[in-house]
Amino acid sequence: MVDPLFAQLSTLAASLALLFGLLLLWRRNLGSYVDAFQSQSVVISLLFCVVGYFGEDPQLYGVALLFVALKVWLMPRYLRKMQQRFAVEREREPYLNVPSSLILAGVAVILAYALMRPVVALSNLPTRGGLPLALGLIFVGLLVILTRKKAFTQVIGFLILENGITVLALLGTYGIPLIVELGVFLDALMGFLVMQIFIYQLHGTFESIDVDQLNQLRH
Amino acid sequence: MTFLFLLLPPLIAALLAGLVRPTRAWVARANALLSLIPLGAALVFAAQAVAGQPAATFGPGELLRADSLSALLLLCVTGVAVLALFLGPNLGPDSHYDAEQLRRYQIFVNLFIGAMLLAVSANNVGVMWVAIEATTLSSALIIPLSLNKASVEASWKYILIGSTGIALAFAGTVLAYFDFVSLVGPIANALNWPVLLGNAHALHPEVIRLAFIFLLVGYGTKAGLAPMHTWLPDAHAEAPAPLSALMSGVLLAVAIYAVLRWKAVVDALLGPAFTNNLLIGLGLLSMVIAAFSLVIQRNYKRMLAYSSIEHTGLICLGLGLGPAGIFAALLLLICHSAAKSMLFLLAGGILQRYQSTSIASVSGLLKAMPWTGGLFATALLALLGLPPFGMFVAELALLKAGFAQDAPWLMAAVLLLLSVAFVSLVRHLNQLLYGPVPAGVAVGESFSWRSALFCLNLGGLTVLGLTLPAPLMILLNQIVGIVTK
Amino acid sequence: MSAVLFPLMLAGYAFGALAGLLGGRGSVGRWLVALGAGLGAGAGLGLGAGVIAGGGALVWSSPDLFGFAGGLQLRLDTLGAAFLVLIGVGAIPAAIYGAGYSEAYEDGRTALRRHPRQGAEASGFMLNLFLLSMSLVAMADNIFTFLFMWEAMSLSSYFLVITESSELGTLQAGQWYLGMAHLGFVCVAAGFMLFAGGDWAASFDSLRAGAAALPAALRSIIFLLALAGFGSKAGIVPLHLWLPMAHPVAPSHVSALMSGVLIKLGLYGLLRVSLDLLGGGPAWWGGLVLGLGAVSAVLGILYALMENDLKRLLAYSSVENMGIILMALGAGLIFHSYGLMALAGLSFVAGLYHTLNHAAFKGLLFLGAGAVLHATHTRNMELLGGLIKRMPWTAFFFLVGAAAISALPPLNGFVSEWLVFQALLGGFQIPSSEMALIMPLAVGMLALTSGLAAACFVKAFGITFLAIPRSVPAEQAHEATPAMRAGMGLLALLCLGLGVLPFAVVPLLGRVLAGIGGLPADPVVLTFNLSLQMPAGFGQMSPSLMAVGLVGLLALIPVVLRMLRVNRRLRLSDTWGCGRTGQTPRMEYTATAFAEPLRRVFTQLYRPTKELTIDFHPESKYFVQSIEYRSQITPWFEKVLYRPLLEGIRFAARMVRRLQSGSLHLYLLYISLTLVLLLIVARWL
Amino acid sequence: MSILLDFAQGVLALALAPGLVGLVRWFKARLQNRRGAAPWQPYFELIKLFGKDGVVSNNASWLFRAAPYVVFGSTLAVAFLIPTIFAPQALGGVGDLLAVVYLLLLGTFCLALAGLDPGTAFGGMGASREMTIAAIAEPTLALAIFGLALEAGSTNLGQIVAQTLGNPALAVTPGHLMAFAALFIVTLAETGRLPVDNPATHLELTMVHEAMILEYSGRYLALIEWAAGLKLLIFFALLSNLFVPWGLAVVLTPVSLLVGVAVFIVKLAFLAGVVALLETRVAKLRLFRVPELLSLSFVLALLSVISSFVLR
Repeated sequence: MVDPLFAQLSTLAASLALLFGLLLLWRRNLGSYVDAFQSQSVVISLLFCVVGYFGEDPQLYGVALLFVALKVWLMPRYLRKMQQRFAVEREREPYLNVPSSLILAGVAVILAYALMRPVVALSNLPTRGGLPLALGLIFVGLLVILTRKKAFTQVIGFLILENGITVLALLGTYGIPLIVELGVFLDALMGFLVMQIFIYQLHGTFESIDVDQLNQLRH
Repeated sequence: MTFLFLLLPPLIAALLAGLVRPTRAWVARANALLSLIPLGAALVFAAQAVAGQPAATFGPGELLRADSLSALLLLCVTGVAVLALFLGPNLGPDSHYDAEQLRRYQIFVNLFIGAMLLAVSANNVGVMWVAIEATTLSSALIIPLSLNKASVEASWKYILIGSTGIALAFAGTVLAYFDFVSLVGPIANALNWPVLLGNAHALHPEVIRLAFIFLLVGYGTKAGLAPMHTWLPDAHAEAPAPLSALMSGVLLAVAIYAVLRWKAVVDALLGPAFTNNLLIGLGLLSMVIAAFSLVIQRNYKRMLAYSSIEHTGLICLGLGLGPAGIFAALLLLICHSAAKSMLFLLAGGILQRYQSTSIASVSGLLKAMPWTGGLFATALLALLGLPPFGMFVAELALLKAGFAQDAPWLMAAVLLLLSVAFVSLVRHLNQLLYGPVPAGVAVGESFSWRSALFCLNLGGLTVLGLTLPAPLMILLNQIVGIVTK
Repeated sequence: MSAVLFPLMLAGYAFGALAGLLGGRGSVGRWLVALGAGLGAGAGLGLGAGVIAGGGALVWSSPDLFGFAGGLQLRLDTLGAAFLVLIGVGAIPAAIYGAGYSEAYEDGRTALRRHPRQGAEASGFMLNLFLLSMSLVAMADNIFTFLFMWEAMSLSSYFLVITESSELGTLQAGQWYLGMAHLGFVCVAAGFMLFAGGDWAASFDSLRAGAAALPAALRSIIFLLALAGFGSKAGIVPLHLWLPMAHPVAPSHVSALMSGVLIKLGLYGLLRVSLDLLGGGPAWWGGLVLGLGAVSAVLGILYALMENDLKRLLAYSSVENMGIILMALGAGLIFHSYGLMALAGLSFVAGLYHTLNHAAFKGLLFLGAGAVLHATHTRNMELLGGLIKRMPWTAFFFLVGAAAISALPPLNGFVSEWLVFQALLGGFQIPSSEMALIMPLAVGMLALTSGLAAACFVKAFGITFLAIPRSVPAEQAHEATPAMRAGMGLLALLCLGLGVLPFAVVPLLGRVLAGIGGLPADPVVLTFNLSLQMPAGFGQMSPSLMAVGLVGLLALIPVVLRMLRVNRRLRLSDTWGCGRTGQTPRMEYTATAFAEPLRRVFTQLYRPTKELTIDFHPESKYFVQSIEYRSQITPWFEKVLYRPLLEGIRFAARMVRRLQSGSLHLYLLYISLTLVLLLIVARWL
Repeated sequence: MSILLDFAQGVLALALAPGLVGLVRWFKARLQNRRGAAPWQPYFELIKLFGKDGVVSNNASWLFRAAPYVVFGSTLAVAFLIPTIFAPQALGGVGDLLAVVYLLLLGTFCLALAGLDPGTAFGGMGASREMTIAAIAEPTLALAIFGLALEAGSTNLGQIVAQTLGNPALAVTPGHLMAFAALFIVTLAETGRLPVDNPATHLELTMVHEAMILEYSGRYLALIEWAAGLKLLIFFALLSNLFVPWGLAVVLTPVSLLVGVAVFIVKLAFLAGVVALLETRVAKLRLFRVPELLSLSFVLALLSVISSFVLR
């Protein structure tokens, strides 16, 4: 029994999540990155609810709550704080300019579709349409980390990557076992905090959060 | 129950370090002593495995499980942990860190060890992933124990590359789980390794191939497999010596362990050719990069780090060479853990005396620090695969596996690369050992219990080289049996 | 008997090693080390001699050690026994000598040492370990045991080479040595693994049994790997590079052991694999060995001639002698492949005889060079001279060695070279005319080699020991200590003994390879009464009678002269100086000058560089104030073979270094690209 | 009995040696339109030298005094081994052709060392040059021996002689002729004749053999000169009796022995004439052109061996 609404909603949410990811590639202001990330997280938490409702898995509501707390509330809060501290810094010259990175992101999404063909074919889940989009989101996250010079942006890229994986897990399996999920959240939180600490340390020692200047250790 | 003895002591030690303020010397001593308990637990697991008892499990949904493979890794981790904690910065005569740094070190190094222990004793591959991710976080925090540009740079690279890589591994885990859920249906404890392995034949090959790529790239990043290895020389060189020892000695092994677990699952479905080719390819690439990076190397800690990459490559290559190769790889893993951790610990002492990590500015080591120098030289020669140490046997075992698999060209390449590394390392070693002691460096060193501990370690390596003890043989053969089922 | 000797050998070496470890210092410690080594080597000698004389192979095994790879398997057959004897022959005098020589390491007044000693206590330990591992190489009977002992032998000798680590160039030499030894090991290991199909526990028996079933190409590859691997130990050109580096810097008794014994184990390996285990092969195997031997012999001695460093000269001469032995072995392999077993037997006997002889005279020469070094602190011949008056014993012993290595009758070098000549002369019996034509060329090369060797050792002895001292240290040289003289004396006696008693030695050597690798089980008989007699009456000679005759004549001449009432008065006077009085060392012929004619003759090979700087008197250009002449030869194989290799490795290293550029983004790019690439591979390929 | 005869023939060679040197000189003088000293002049020179006091350099060691005896002894030993009047019987098995070569090398070796011992530049120069020439003459010698041995099936001198006697056609094979030519060139080099060395000169830069023995005097010089003469005779004997063995006593009867002596002297005289003729016709080669000459002989010897292979 496939509920077409479920399929549509889930695909829509995944598309929206991907869109916010792409938005990130387009913007240059650190503040707008946080906005994009936050919006994406909101969409994903809604997706949790959708899957929880249609998939009849009440556990997911709890997870969604946790997700909201973490990624919609806590992380953006810290990110904003950080962004205000480093407000002067912008992504001036990314390694790849905006048009090229957008085109590359498009290619990545197409690649994701191609790669996920057997996966989609395998599944009879109503949510399967969103799977390639999730992988696309993962690739976009990678692309952000790869092409942007500010440590701050890289953290956001990493968070988007994580979001992509979350979407993948959610759409593919209706959520992974709770114990793992909890561990993953803990890790995500810890990882975020650790990265945040390092960004401050970076700023403290290098007086900038430009990753570009981290080139003393070589060979 | 034994699992509690395994996992609780590091947590207790971390708590202790966090709670006792101001820091007291006895905390470090207690910590060192506490580290013996997990070692005992690991020995118990190993003994149980050797005795042929079924793997012990623990916790809800058999969260923890210790089969032969886990037992072996537990032994490595706890053994190196004992070395690192006994020879850590708090217990030495030399502590040049302040109290706050020491506390931070104490807390996170224990969490790090705890995470590694959890990773290799977790039954659920998701939990394993969580634990491995935790190792990155806990170790990253103490790499820049003393803040400077280099250590901050190294740790940022470490955490970003490590986290990204490990996130990919999670994507792989999710994909595999998705595959499982789609084809086998939702089973309780589906992510438990024996369940995965048992149902592997029902999985979808194409999906599992994609999943394995993610897993290999992900865990390979942690294992220092080229070309994902780039964080490794930086992090290992900048970390405090005991942490380098733990990272190089066992963290790599833990990551390889994760790959091996997944390889077993994938092989059960696809046959070994797919994973073998990938492992051999990446292993060989790692060896090429590491061997040639060793030729011109000016920093001895980085030198050791590159040698770790080389060994990771060698081990992965071994894993791709069938049962005999897995046997050799495991042996390599053990010997590498023992030798490399010792080398990093000794390198810490050298750094302290000479105040430089540059090979050019360290000379006359045998004069300035006869014990450290002698032990360092011996350990390095052991690492290079010279008799009578275990690595000689391990490398020959690998060779044997390769030739038995009819891969003579591969073996020729391996041998040549090993020789390049061999010559380079001997050259660098001689530069360190001989020559005049630079002005301003104190001369002389007396025998201490620390040196005795190292000698013990070397003794173990020698035993491995002369005769593999029967229990170890049983254990290794059991492991080979498990992962090639 | 063997039940006692084998444990005695192990115990002796263990005792010596322990003595070295616990206190190699002081006279007692040194003698204990020497005692252990001597005892071990002596027991080994007895063991080997017993096996050769008695025939049956001895077997020991210990399944506990190396249990994972078939256990420690030892079997002493006649071939191994011959080399065990060789170890004994080399090691006993070296141990005695070492007890005296090592004294120099203790008071900082050593051989070459200007810095305080360090790590020398390890040398006694390593010496015993070295001898033990060599002995066990000769006895190993399965792959793992052999490889283990082989590498242990390389490692322990490496430590001995770098004993004088604070001297310039020692470490570099050690690195070259260890590197090349390791490369050799790699080849050997690969060869064995191919041979056994990856079974590291395979016993030599099973290899021998399976050899015939291997495809011909594989057999040849195994042979080539063995040749490269063992050849790097044996110092075959172009793999000889480490010899002239490592031998000079090692303590002299170690040089003697390395040159006399260690490099011979390369031959052992080659014989073991190619003849015994593989059971011989096509004729080109032997042709290759013969050709490489000829090249090694000629190039080795030519480079020796140009050397002014006494020990380097000896090292190059070792390359030469290994070449001669290889020529014999190569000829043997050729004959073997054509089924000419009598000639093959003769060739192998000739090779083994020369092996033994080389251990004796080269050991003696190295010990003598060590005594010179010990007394004068220099190896540079241009600074020596006149030592015959200051160190008469050393000079005499060195002269014996020089004469022996120049193949002068009635010493041992002559006998073995004669045998090699006879073996090569038998080449006309080879049915294939191409292969047969190699033989005359080989004869020519061998003759050239021996002529050049004579020239070389005239230079070595003449410049070092004769005429007037060329420097203050040479003037103040002192005679070697009694222990050192004893060591040299033993070897000098051996040189004479092996020279005049070949009819006793040759039959024993004939047994060594009897029944191995398809050779007839009856040992070749090459003796008749007191003389050596070739098969089919091809040649006959009696070194013993010749010695008697020579000694008789030498005794008779003065007697006859006295009977003829010849004027026996002698006057001492200055050397005639074309009217100038007051001869100074600067008027003497130098080592460089001595070799100049040959340098010109072989200028194509040496490609010497010349640099002439003349300072004229400012007033007139007809008055020269000073002339400086520099000339250097460039070993082309270094240039052609090794430099490109090293350059290639460095280039690759520079390329690889670029990967680790420091850019985080690049690193992440690697990961992403790998991921994408592998995903594509996994999805579509 | 035969052993005494063997010794006797060696002693005869010894006795004839100075005469041979004198004969070459006499021929040479005649060819140069000089009267020259009588052929027996060298005997008087030897007697004179044996009567003189010896002078030895302060710098020289015992080796300098021992060398003349070794040189003389080893050369004399060779004389006992080679066929002069007949192929040695009892001593035939003591040394073969190879042993002869190496015994002669022993003398050269000692003499070169003795040249270095007093520490003069001349001695060193002579020793260096002598050893150079000896070294590069060696391969030719060996190959010539190979060629002979190949045809005779033995390196034993008696066997070689017997083989050629039994098979006269052998003497004119190309292999044989080329081996002869090669050996002849080596003879000139080894015995210090023109164009390799000039036995009559004492001009510093051209000396080889003479430079080596420059410090010798008295009985030492006499021994060395005598040995040098004997060496010349040995090479002549080898040239004549190995390649043209006819006239050698096959059976040891007094008549055949007498005939043998006579034929041997004729052969020596012929070769002396050839050498004298050559020495008047050619100039001394520059030292560094000597290898070219010797490489010619080497090629000849190699060709001889190869042609024997081809003809087998």
